[in-house]
Amino acid sequence: MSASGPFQDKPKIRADALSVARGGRVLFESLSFAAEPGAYIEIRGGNGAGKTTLLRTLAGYLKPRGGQIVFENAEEPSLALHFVGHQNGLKPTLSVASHLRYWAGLFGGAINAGVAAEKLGLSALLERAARTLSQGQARRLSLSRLVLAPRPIWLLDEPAAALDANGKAMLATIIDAHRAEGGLVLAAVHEPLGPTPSQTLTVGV
Amino acid sequence: MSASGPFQDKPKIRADALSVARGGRVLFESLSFAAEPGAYIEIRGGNGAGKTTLLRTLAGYLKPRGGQIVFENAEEPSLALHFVGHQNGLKPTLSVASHLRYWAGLFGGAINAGVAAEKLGLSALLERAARTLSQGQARRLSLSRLVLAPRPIWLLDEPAAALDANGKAMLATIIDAHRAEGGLVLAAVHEPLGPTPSQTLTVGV
Amino acid sequence: MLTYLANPARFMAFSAWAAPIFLVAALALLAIGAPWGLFYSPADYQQGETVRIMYLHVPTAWWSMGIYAFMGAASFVGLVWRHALADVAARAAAPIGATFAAVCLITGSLWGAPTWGTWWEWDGRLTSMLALFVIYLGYIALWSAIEDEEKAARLAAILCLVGLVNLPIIKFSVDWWSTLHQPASIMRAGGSSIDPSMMGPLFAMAGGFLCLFAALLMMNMRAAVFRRRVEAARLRGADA
Amino acid sequence: MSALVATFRRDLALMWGGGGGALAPLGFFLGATMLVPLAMGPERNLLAAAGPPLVWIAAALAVLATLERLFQADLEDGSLDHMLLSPEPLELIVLAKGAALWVAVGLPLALASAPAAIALQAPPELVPAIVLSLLLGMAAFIGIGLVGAAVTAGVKRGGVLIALIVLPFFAPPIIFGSAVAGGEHVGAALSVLAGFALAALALGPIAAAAALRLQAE
Amino acid sequence: MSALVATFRRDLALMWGGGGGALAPLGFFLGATMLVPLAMGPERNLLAAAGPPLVWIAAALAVLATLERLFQADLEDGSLDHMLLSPEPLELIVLAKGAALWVAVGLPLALASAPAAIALQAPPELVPAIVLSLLLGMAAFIGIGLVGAAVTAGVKRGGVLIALIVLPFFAPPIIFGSAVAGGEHVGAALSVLAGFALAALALGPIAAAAALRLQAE
Ligand code: HEM
Ligand SMILES: Nc1ncnc2c1ncn2[C@@H]1O[C@H](COP(=O)(O)OP(=O)(O)OP(=O)(O)O)[C@@H](O)[C@H]1O
Ligand SMILES: Nc1ncnc2c1ncn2[C@@H]1O[C@H](COP(=O)(O)OP(=O)(O)OP(=O)(O)O)[C@@H](O)[C@H]1O
Ligand SMILES: [Mg+2]
Ligand SMILES: [Mg+2]
Repeated sequence: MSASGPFQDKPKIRADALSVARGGRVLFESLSFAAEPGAYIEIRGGNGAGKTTLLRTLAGYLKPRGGQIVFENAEEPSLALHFVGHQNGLKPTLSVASHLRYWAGLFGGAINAGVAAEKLGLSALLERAARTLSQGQARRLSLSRLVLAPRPIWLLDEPAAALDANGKAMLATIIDAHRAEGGLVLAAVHEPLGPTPSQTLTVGV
Repeated sequence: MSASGPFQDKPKIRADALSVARGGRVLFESLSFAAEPGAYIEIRGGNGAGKTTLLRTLAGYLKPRGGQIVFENAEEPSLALHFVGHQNGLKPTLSVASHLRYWAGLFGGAINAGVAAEKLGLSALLERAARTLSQGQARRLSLSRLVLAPRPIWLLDEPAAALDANGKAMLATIIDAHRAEGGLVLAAVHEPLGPTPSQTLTVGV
Repeated sequence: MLTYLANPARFMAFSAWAAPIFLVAALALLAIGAPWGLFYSPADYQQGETVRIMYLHVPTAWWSMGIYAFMGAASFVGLVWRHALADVAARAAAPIGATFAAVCLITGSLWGAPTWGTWWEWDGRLTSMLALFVIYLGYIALWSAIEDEEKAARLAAILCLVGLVNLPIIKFSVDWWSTLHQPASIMRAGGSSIDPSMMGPLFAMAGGFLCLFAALLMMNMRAAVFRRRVEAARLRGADA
Repeated sequence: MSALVATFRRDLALMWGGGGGALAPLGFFLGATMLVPLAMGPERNLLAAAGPPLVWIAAALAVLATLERLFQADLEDGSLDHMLLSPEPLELIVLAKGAALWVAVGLPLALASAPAAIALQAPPELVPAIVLSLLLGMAAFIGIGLVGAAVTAGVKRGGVLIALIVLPFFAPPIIFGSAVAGGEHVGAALSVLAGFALAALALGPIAAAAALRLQAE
Repeated sequence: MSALVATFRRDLALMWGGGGGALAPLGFFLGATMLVPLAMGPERNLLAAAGPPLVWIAAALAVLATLERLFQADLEDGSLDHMLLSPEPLELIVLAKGAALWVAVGLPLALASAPAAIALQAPPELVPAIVLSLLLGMAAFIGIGLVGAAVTAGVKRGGVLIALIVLPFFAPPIIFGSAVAGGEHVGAALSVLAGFALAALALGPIAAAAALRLQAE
């Protein structure tokens, strides 16, 4: 599903013979793949297989043990991507609205924070402190970063964790919209998210 | 699926016209149910519906706004139950084995810690610090409390979160074994866990 | 009386007219006491005119301690009988008590500058008053740090009660301590050596400050009750 | 009973294993006492007169620094939920945590006060009394600190708030402890300190447990 | 630029909103300075000689108490991951966090040093210089503290470890700052302090950012 959209440079990711290790133990070796604009790649693997490690390596937080990661059409990879990890990155005392404001500033977000809240069903919660959010509401807030500041590459680690059926549908919608605009999505999942993957990577043995 | 087992007193829970509120807002009212030994009750509801609130109220952490919770055949309800919440309750620097040892002491656990680790597929990780566990491995460790110290009532909040297919199967196995012994299980879930529920409660509007 | 007022509705009805009355009484007593003390009472034979600070200093010292005792009682009621109005009362009293303590400290050190030749002396009394002030600050800070009001009320009540136990201990230990090293201070005017002609204005001022406390307390409490009502209405509106 | 032993052992492991082991509070304490002569300048007499009692302040602040996360971490990560389901009463579990803190931090600190006091020009014959006074004082600080830590467990960045709450309560032990360090009324001050420690350890866990039960909400 | 403004505003909101607002560091500071005379006894002359420089120690320890969670919380909750994806360099984001800390904690503390210095028997004519010296000193402490906080962010209960790392670097500002409080070489000491503050604010964020990049692993 390659498409035209606002990401004019249309970045791609390519991994060549990637191998990663944690705590001295090799998790996987010689993983290669190429992600084109509009692609949605699902990363599968059992608990502890290395899905999170792979995503954090792609995001640049971890150094690979071997092989290489190439970003095409992205001058500064860290500015071309969003990373949604297991941790939501919320401050318990701050309100939903102030998280949105902060992220808009931090990532140079262009879109109205209200729209982002809307797309994830948070509009009624804008003034609530993050501390008082339910698990699924907190996850939605974390996902709202994707919509808040348009970036072409999304690295998502179990993005649907704690979401209800409605939340999963919203997530599928924004992923589809993102692909339609030429963005690309890599998501580690245990169960299919909804959108048809263009490729499935399985890590671990 | 009522059954005979080691929980000789066979506790039951009954809720009468329960109503709970958070932050001054009523989440649900006049919820009534009765859980018999061997029952498995699934609690459903959207994000923010009040599943966690209900479970924490049953566990005694929160006071209900109205109605009452009756434990039958359980002198001290807090000693008859296990609560597995969204948080895993792990200390990053301590090893898996030392968590098991601590819980065995804290809950007066009777079963060998090695068996508990075995049942959740953690045997290879006993010496690893909790900090180095993957999300699913950490969840398995948290669930191992259920096996470690036999208690008749299990209150589980999205217990399958972050588990892979294999982990979910292990969870279904221990739930079935628990029911066969006359224990009872209440679990908040977004997707069916596997075991056939004896009842489904839906909270929220 | 107290059980009667424990009902929020009755409290609101009562305080609606009682608060202004106490305020007027306070202003009247202060209006009598202040000029009496400032212009018509004798200057101290030794301290001269500065002794007049006493009329501000001593009543605030008394009531800053009295208010803490009041908060302790209210906290106990709030904790044991889960009475919301008692929590509100304890919280409403704290900033007033802290202000009284601050006024006592400030007037005391203004007084100390000419009489002792220093702004501050680590005397037992001064030290325990400073400790009381810090305890007030801690109590207020705890309240404002916890958003859930019900939880904040009970946690602050626990702290307040522990502080109640501690206050006499501080006072006793500080006294013991400053007798160890006798300070070179000249705390001349002891309670008994006060000239009878100073008693009148002093008691007028003390009564005035007590009425002021009562009035401010009720006004603070009314504001808190109104705020809670608005909050409740807002939540009900959000549900609908 | 074994719940208390398990709690004690776990907390000890957490405190010795986590942040540089037993070296860390020791380093803080020695560091803080090192700052005193730096601030006061090298005058020997001044230091001899003013220094030794400051050992007690350094010790109080060292304990303070360990208090913030004592219950906050348990609340955030869900461990507190587990403690509430133990057959042992929460009061005793809290006491077990306090005991672990005393062993992990109080004990090394009291021992380190010997070289610190000497560095601050305390007369050597007073050193045993100073160490003993700190052993008692640490217990009093911890008993009080449990309450402060429990009351502020739900507060983010409660570190400074806890200081505000706890420091006025630290005053009495400091007064009597510094009397020991100053060499005055040593015997009487020590027995008063012992009384404080007992009272703080008896009442502290009760108030702290009451507060923690509320925090689980 | 707006990433820096956003960071500054957020951190300010976190610090003023979380733990009792600006009252808390103020209370800590006043509490700590109150302990000093308690420990030294009320002797006027001793206090006048030894007291004022201790304002600086109390201030240093107050800053220290706020440092532990500065980056640790960001690391634990995943916020650090986000900061690394900002168009602004991490160095400047760290500097923005430091600036927020200075405004939220340094500024009120420097102002509170006026009454504290008086309570510790500093001569009133020195008070403005003491306040000014602390304004500079707070900047220096924060610049240094950023590094300590960043290096220990991954360490549980790093509070005491951070003290160990940071206190030796606090020594030079404390020496010059106490000279101001003691009334010696005021002008020269102030300009040295200003130099320290500048250097710490220039180098601190660079070292801290380097450490934080490693913490994200
Ligand atoms: C900051 C400095 C001061 C503080 C914190 C302070 C504190 C107090 C306190 C707490 C009391 C009430 C004691 C009681 O009733 O048990 C009190 C009473 C009193 N103070 Fe002060 N004081 C200060 C300075 C002074 C000075 C400089 C003088 C005069 C030389 C003074 C003269 C008095 C008198 C005459 C009383 C009433 C006597 C009595 O009721 O025993 N105070 N002060
Ligand atoms: N401390 C609090 N103050 C105010 N509101 C709260 C508080 N805690 C939870 N809530 C609100 O109460 C509602 C119920 O929360 P709860 O955590 O029980 O939901 P849940 O059904 O478990 O949702 P999820 O599926 O997302 O876990 C939510 O709307 C939440 O925002
Ligand atoms: N810091 C570390 N030191 C040692 N081993 C680590 C460390 N971090 C992770 N590991 C191990 O590396 C492996 C991969 O972890 P990772 O988090 O990538 O798994 P995952 O595929 O995301 O699993 P999950 O589905 O449970 O989230 C796991 O076995 C984990 O225990
Ligand atoms: Mg993972
Ligand atoms: Mg939930």
